[in-house]
Amino acid sequence: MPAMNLLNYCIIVRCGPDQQSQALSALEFTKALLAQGHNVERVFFYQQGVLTASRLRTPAQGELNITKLWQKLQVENKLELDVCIAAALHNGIVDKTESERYELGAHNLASGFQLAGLGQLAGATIACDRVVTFGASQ
Amino acid sequence: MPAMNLLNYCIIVRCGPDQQSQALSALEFTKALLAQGHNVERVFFYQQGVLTASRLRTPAQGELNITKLWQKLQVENKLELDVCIAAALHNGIVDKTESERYELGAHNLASGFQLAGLGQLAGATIACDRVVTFGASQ
Amino acid sequence: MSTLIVMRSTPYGNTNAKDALDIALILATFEQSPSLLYQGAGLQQLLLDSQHTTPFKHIGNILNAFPIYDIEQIYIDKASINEQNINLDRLNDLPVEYKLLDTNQVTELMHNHQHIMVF
Amino acid sequence: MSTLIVMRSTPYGNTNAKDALDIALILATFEQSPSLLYQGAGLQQLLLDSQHTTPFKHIGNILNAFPIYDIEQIYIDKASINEQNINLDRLNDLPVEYKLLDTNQVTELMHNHQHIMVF
Amino acid sequence: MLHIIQTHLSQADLARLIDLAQEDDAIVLMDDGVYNQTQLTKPHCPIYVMQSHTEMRGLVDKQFTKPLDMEGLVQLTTNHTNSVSW
Amino acid sequence: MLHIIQTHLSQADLARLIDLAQEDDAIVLMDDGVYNQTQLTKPHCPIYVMQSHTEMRGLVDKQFTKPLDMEGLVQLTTNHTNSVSW
Repeated sequence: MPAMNLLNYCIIVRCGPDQQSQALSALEFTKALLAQGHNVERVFFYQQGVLTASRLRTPAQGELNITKLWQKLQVENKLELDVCIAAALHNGIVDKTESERYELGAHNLASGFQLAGLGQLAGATIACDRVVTFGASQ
Repeated sequence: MPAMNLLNYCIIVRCGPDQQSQALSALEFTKALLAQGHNVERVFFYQQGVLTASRLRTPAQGELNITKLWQKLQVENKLELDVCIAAALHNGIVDKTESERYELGAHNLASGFQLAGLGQLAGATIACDRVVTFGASQ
Repeated sequence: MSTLIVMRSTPYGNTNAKDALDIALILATFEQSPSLLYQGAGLQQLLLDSQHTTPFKHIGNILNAFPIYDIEQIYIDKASINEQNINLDRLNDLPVEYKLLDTNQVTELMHNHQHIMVF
Repeated sequence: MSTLIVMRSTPYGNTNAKDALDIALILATFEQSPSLLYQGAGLQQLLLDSQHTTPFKHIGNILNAFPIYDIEQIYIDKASINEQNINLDRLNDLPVEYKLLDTNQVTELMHNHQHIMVF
Repeated sequence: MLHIIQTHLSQADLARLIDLAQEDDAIVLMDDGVYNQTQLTKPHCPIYVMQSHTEMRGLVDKQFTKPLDMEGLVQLTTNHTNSVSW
Repeated sequence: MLHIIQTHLSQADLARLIDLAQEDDAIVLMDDGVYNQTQLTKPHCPIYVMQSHTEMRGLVDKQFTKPLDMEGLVQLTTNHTNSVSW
């Protein structure tokens, strides 16, 4: 690794698994960032991006499992994968706490992901040198 | 009700709750069909449309709950609300049976909806006078 | 008078191409012999190199299955070829037979089907 | 040097308008005073009659909250007014003050912000 | 044939769809599709616009369009033998 | 500034974005954004195209574009002080 300018990044993922190409690019870009030694402050899943974080997804055989790929990257790099709580509730992605709060009787947030407020995104715009968005339009 | 040509319809819903205007139009069109005495053979939820069928959705206050509106219409009219099983699995919508098959430990298909194969859609193209799609593009 | 499926999406941007093909195959299984019309960006589905691997479901390979399923009514919207800057030669290698339609013929095709689904 | 939010979506087609406003409000809460640029179809967000009810979250009413949150850097892309066939008079009644920017000024605005989010 | 447009199309896509409509067809603009009427001129077939959807968006319908509600849309789908949702 | 384009845009939208790019900016075409290069002529700033994304789509890059991989994209985001994803 040559001496270089190492920066602090926030990645915003706004596309769901259905936008397959864009969704995969977000993951691969994050991987490449880490490989080059940059810091990834957090990955923030917003809008349709929150659908990535469902542990009830079962992609067909031969299809990419983008949820599992993010989970693997999270474990290997202690990544913070934040799922916007407002978008998650709107789209039916809940953890144990929210499931109990709204008495839903089940929860489906995949391990490795955590629900977070938009404040985490606002914090990232202050803390990070770069904010790079994937899936801005569909 | 004037004497008129009563037809057999299939409605395809391909937009998710996020396409709020199109999603509501699908519901309102179905309501209007029933009010005019037409038969609705089935409503087939495909692609992002399957997200309508999550019982874990909690839209923010003041937001439309399209899932509840479909459930109400289903109860009142004994509608058949079919959710494409392949799209549902891909998007993390599962009933008890699929949850057990894939050992997911939770299920989230809202009551009133049922998982169905694409064969149900093929059957509808044979049985129905009209197939009307909502949410074809986004 | 069966179903016409209009293919208007690029192959990998979203799931439209695959989802439309799934419907075409199930209709064929029900002996409903669907017609397929490639239009606009949908023509890009026809330009994939079937040797080239992708991380996604390979649309190009699915095209090869058309004859097996007796899907034989394949149409290409002629106006879209220019619009998409496509070299006509590249459509010669297709594993399926197709007819080129001008605008009037596309309109006629649409009127001659009971159901139309656009993807 | 804070964040520029570019509004390019119609108000009710998807959740972009609302989701962008949510980010603008939270940034304001964090005293990051975001700038907002309305461009293309995003200008349609400014033409809503705040008296007219809708089944959806009313974007027009949220605009009224900008002064309360000290969101004061509001810009409109001048070229988009013609592109969207908008009568300039209709932008006079806005509950917020705004600046019209030509293309060079839009470019400058974008270069002057640390982060840019397009909705 | 009934052409249903629910989204704001590019000028090129809209022009192509209008080309495909015949004189005895009808076009329905609803949801974000109502924005397309600003780009429209002299239609060769009737163009219906979902009234509540234009009003909600602060738009005024072009004179050559016909106002529509959901009941009217049902009737259009009944009167036309098939429909296409673009 | 780095302009990232991940979707197939209409000619009008593409033209508008190109207008907004300055000479010291760079444009990245990736995912379905690689289709936009067929509509492009004489750029006034560098245009990078994600190589694997064009190949996967059976496209051939225009001569004036520069090939890119994910490592290269990381470096572009490092070298430019900000980025915009259209």
